[in-house]
Amino acid sequence: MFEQVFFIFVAVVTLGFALIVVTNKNLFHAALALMGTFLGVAIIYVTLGAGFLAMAQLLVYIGAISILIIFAIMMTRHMMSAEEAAFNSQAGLSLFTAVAFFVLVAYVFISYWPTTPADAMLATMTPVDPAILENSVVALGQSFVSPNAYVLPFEVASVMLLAALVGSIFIAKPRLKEDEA
Amino acid sequence: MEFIQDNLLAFIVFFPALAGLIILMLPNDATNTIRRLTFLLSLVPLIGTLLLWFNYNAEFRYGGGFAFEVQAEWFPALGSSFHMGLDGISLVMFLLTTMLTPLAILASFNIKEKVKMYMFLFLIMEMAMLGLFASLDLLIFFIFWEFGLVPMYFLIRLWGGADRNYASFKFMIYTMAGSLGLLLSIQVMGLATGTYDIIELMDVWVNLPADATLAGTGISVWAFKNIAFWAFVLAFAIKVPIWPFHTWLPDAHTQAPVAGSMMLAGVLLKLGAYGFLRLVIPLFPEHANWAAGTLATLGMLSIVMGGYAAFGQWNFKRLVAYSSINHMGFVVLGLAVTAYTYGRVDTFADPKIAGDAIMATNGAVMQMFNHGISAAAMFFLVGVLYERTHTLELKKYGGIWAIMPVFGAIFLFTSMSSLGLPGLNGFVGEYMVAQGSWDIFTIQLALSMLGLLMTGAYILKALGTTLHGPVKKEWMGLKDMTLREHMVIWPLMVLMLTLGIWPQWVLVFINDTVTKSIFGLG
Amino acid sequence: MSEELLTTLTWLIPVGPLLAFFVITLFTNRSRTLSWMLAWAGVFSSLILGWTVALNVFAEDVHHLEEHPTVIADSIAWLPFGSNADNWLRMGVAVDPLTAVMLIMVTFAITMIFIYSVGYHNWGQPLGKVLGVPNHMQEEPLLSRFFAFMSLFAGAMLLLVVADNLLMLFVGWEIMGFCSYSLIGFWYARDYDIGEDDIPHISPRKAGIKAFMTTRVADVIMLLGIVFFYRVFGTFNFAEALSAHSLEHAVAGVGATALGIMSLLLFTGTVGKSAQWPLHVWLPDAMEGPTPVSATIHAAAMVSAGVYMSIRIFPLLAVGAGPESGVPVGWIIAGIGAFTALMAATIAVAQNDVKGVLAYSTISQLGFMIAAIGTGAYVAAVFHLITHGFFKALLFLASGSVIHGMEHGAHHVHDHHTDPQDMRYMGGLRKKMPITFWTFLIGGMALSGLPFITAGFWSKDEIFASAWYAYNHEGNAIGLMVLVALALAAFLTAFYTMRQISMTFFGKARTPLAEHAQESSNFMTFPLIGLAFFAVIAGWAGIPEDFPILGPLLDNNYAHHIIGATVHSTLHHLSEMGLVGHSYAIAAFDFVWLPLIASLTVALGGLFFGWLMYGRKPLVQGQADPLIKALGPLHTFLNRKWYWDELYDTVLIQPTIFVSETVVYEWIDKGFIDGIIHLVARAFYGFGRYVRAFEMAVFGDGVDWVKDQFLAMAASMRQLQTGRMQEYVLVSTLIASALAFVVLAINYGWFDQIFQ
Amino acid sequence: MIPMSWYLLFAAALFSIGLYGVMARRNTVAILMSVELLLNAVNINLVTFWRYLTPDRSVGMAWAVFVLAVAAAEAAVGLALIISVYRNRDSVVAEELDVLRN
Repeated sequence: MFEQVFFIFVAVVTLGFALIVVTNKNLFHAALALMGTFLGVAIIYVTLGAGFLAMAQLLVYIGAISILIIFAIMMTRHMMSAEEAAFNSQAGLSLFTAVAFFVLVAYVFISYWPTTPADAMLATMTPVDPAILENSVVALGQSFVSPNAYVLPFEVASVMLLAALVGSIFIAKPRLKEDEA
Repeated sequence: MEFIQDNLLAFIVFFPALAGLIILMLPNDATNTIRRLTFLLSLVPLIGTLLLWFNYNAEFRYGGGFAFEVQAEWFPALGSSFHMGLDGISLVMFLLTTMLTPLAILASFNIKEKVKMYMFLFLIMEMAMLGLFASLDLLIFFIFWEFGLVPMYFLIRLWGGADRNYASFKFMIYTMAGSLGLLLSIQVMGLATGTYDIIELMDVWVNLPADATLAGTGISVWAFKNIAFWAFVLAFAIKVPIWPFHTWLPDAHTQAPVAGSMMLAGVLLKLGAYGFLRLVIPLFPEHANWAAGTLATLGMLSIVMGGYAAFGQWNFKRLVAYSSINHMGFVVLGLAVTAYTYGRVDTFADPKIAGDAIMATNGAVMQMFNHGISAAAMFFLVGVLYERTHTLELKKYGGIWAIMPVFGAIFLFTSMSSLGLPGLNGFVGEYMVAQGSWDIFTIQLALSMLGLLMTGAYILKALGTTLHGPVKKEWMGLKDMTLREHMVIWPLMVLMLTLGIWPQWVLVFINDTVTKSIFGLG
Repeated sequence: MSEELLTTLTWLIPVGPLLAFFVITLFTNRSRTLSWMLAWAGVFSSLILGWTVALNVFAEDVHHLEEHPTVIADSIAWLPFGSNADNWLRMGVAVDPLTAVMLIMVTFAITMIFIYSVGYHNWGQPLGKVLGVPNHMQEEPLLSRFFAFMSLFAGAMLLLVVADNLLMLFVGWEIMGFCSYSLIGFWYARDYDIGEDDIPHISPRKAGIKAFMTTRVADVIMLLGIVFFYRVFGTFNFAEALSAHSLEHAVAGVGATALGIMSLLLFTGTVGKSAQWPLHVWLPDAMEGPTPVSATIHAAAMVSAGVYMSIRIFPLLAVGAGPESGVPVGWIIAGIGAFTALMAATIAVAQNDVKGVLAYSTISQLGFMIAAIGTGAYVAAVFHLITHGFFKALLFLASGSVIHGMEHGAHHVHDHHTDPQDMRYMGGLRKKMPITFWTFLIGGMALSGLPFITAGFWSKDEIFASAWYAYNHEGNAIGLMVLVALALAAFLTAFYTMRQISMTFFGKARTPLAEHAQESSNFMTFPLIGLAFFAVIAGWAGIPEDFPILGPLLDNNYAHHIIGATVHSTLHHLSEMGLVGHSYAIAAFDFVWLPLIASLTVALGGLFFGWLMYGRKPLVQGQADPLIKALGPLHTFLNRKWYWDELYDTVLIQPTIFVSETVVYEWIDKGFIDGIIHLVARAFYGFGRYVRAFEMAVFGDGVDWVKDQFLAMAASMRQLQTGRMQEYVLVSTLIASALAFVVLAINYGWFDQIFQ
Repeated sequence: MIPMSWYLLFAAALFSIGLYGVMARRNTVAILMSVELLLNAVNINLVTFWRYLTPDRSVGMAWAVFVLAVAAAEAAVGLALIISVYRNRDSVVAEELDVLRN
């Protein structure tokens, strides 16, 4: 019982933050709300028993990405005056689209998986002994380096990160004078 | 030792390609750096080969078989694996290649335009040749075989003389035409036996029942063996080249840049003979045996016709080119004896015939090595002269000796080695081939003596028209050989002398392989 | 001296000169003085070593020698071949009596030549300017190169002499050929202005090529013989292969006829090297080299090598010529020898070049030896080889000295048109060049075989005797043929020798050149004296014991005992097996008068006639050679050397050039083979052109049409591209959602519910 | 115990919100933030399915981690782009950035 209440609470708060993110004029506030969203998602992870991911979420999103975004906002601050419109011309259509999308997806989920806690477990959750959940992080680590699992995607990901690093540095570095024409 | 046994061979084979890439990364205009760096890098395979040479130990020498074997999954679907290894013969060829390449590169320091491309092509060519000599898998063999053409084609096409388009095109078409049949037969052989490994094929392929039909194809084994045999022979005969498939050679040589001629005569021609020894004879014993007489006759014709044609030339480079045909004729004659005696009962029964077989085969390989050295040296000296006089017309020369005494002496020495003067390397191979083929191909040998006579004739003609005679005004004040040119020629001259006086240091390797591996004697 | 020491010394005999060659070529070639000193050191070392070894061999007991002729033998594995190292080809040295006597002669002659050359090339005079031509009375600028080649030559010759096997012999043989090529063509830049009154000379470089090629004709055939030799005997070692046992084995194996063919193949080498007909043409032109030295090589050393080889394989020749064999080897060899001896002698009669006469006399004398071999006179052949080596070397050096003197005269009077070698321009040199005269006289007498004193007499007498013996005891007609031919040749020899001496030294000087000629330097005169000494006493080693008066005086025919020991036992066994004729086996035989009388008469008669025609009243200036009148057209024929050169040029050389340049290259390669290639190529080109046209018509346009359509479409589509990524997102999401809706609708059958 | 569908619905909602932001915001930085929301939604789905359907295999977790990495990279590059665009054009408004037009 408590779990469900807790979940609903967290979910609602998180979604609220999310809404702030997409609606607030003041980007700085939006960024803060984004951090809130991330936090909420992290908690959701915890409820799912993925503590490792939760930690990663905290470090990467809250610790890195949000800070990055806030820097970006500060660098472009003086244009972010509150006077301007937050939305573009297609906001209304977008809203309709988003809602429609949600309805469709939600309909699918609900029609596939029961929503009442009572028989939910029997229907969905596959039984597993806690030992596996204990070692899930170990398994994850091994799966990253074992050749018959994700060693290749793992390497690719690392290469991609490197590329992103180099690329962003290249892109963001100040141009020479003659390029500014 | 472990490391050497395992990896060194593949490393040596592919190092030139690596070096080529390094060269490509250099800026275009740093020509001097490119030249020197290429030279230094090309020394690495030589050092590696020397390592192999001194680690090619008694176990292989006296046991036969292949040393430094490298085998890796390559094309399992076809049953082709990346299989490399060396026996005495290919080891000697390795030495020849890795030794000539640095000298050729050194010799082409005077190339002015597109230096980077030139050096790159050279290194790639070295890789192709090394790979071919080392490969123990038909597909690999064929790939390197074709690979070797491309750089040579461009070397002639881009850095050649006036008539280079015709020459390079002729060279390309001739060789491609030859290797077409080779490719087809190799494929069918692979299909039929399910393996491309030469060592396995020497057992599986040879023992296919003649009356059966090939797996996957309708034709009978016997019929296909005939086709394949002639396809192989044609491909290699064009490469050697055996008369009458030789007419691409003089054009290619005459037009190619000096270093290109050095490699062409020094190593590329050997690929054909090597193919005979490594593939044709072991894979088609009875056909080879049956065609041995023809082969010997063609060899004789190469010797005689090559000698006469060389004597008939008034273009210096063309004369030397024809001399290559004349000399390679002896290789063919020796191989004919190998083909005749290979896998015959009486070869093992009669020690005298066995002696002939070993003697002739040793001689053929030795002649390959010797000709590689002396022909390269000859072409280089022609280049030295051309660089100064800008003509190849023998009639225009004369009295050079008085102007370039050192060059004269060196040229005299080299010509004598090419002429086959006893005491220099040329004689050893020719004598051994003659010794081996006397009893089996008496007529052909006797007739080929005519060619040997002409050898003397054209060498003396070249000497007489260039060095001798009164000094001509226009050649006054030609510079004598530079230090770089000395660096190129001296190693070759030392080899000529040492091989002539003491051929053992190379011949033991050849002899053991020939005796044990090829003929399985002793 | 101990066995090992002797063996080592034998190995070292050829080393000195070879070492000198390399050192001179690589290091000291800038300093001419240092070079010739090095060369001297080389040959002197060989002289000392050679004589030491030889004398040690002579010291052996004769009967022991006959049992074991090979005193010193040592060899190393050379050519890897087969699985076990025992049957590898071996290279080594061996010394038996034959080798020993050769060592005595060759080393001495060569040393004398080396000494002489320094003087001949005017060492110490002002340095000559022009390279590659003779600089009269000036130091030869290429002296270092000259001595380098000479050392290489000496080394090769000694290598050949001490070789214990045929292959090593061939190596030395060929190297000598190369050296003679280089030395004949030493003055490579020399050209003669054609159109002199006499026969135009060919230039030295052409002469060199001629020599090399002519001998090479023989050598390639000899190479066949060599491989045949190895195939039959399974070894190159003379001692092993040519032992009675192995020969018997070979006869059982391949038959005596095969051995006969083999011996003929090998003998061809001798024909070329020793300038026998039909390959004699190179030797006279070889006189184009630096006068004394190159000439002496072609008289004393190299040409002897040919004969030496035939003597080396004498047992083989003997079997080949034996009763078992189907090939008349004896006839062929003896015939060639006899014919050559006679022909060359006739030519020599009509030559005017002082060296030309000697060249042909050399050919003729070599013919004597070959003929002797043909009749099976082993000892006689060797004996004459040795004596001839001495006196012919002497004659050439002396003639060189004469020419040198003439050149000095020419230099003095600034006349460079008169040929200083032409005997017609000499005369009266006796006073001017006394030492040269006397030594030349001794040599000439030895050549013409002046009885009892000179070496030539004894050796020729030996040949006659054995020829006569072969005829008399064997009924061997070869003997008679040889005897008659050689007697005639000997007569002519004596005649032209007398003619030469008279024309050169007697009477009055016929030109200012001769007027101002003067004696050569000590460098040149000393070797003359040294050789003259041996030209006399060398013969005394071969006086038959039972020769009246003189025989008992010395009471030992060293030549017979020592030289004969080399093959004595072998031939003895072979003749017992009936494989060789009896006359081949016999070494020494009783004295008979007839051949002695023959040789006496021909020698003295020849000398007398020569004196009658030339010596009594020597030619005066401008007087024609009396022989021209006497012989008429025949004289021209002889003077032009039987037109052999012209014959070969038309029959062999021109056709060869035609075949190479036109038939093989132009017609076969360019015309036929390339013709076919080009035909094929053209066919493909033509085909390709049609294909191309087809493509242009069909594909080209069609492809263009398709391309245009696409371009049009793209143009219309472009409007959609606003470049606003948010629009893209929106649209794509809408579409995606719509599609999803449709899918759901179908899945859940909403449409059915609606349209019910 | 929480039914799986709740998580999915939550993720869907988050996704739609993000989607709306991506489509409707003018400011590029805001769009970037919305994209982050999308990624988070996806991650939640991945983890959910892992937890409920295949807890014994680490597929979902692994891919979640990869998404994490991608997100990081995306943020870095995207912001860099925004910065440089801002430098060159003095604007971070998406509508004005239509270099790709026609």
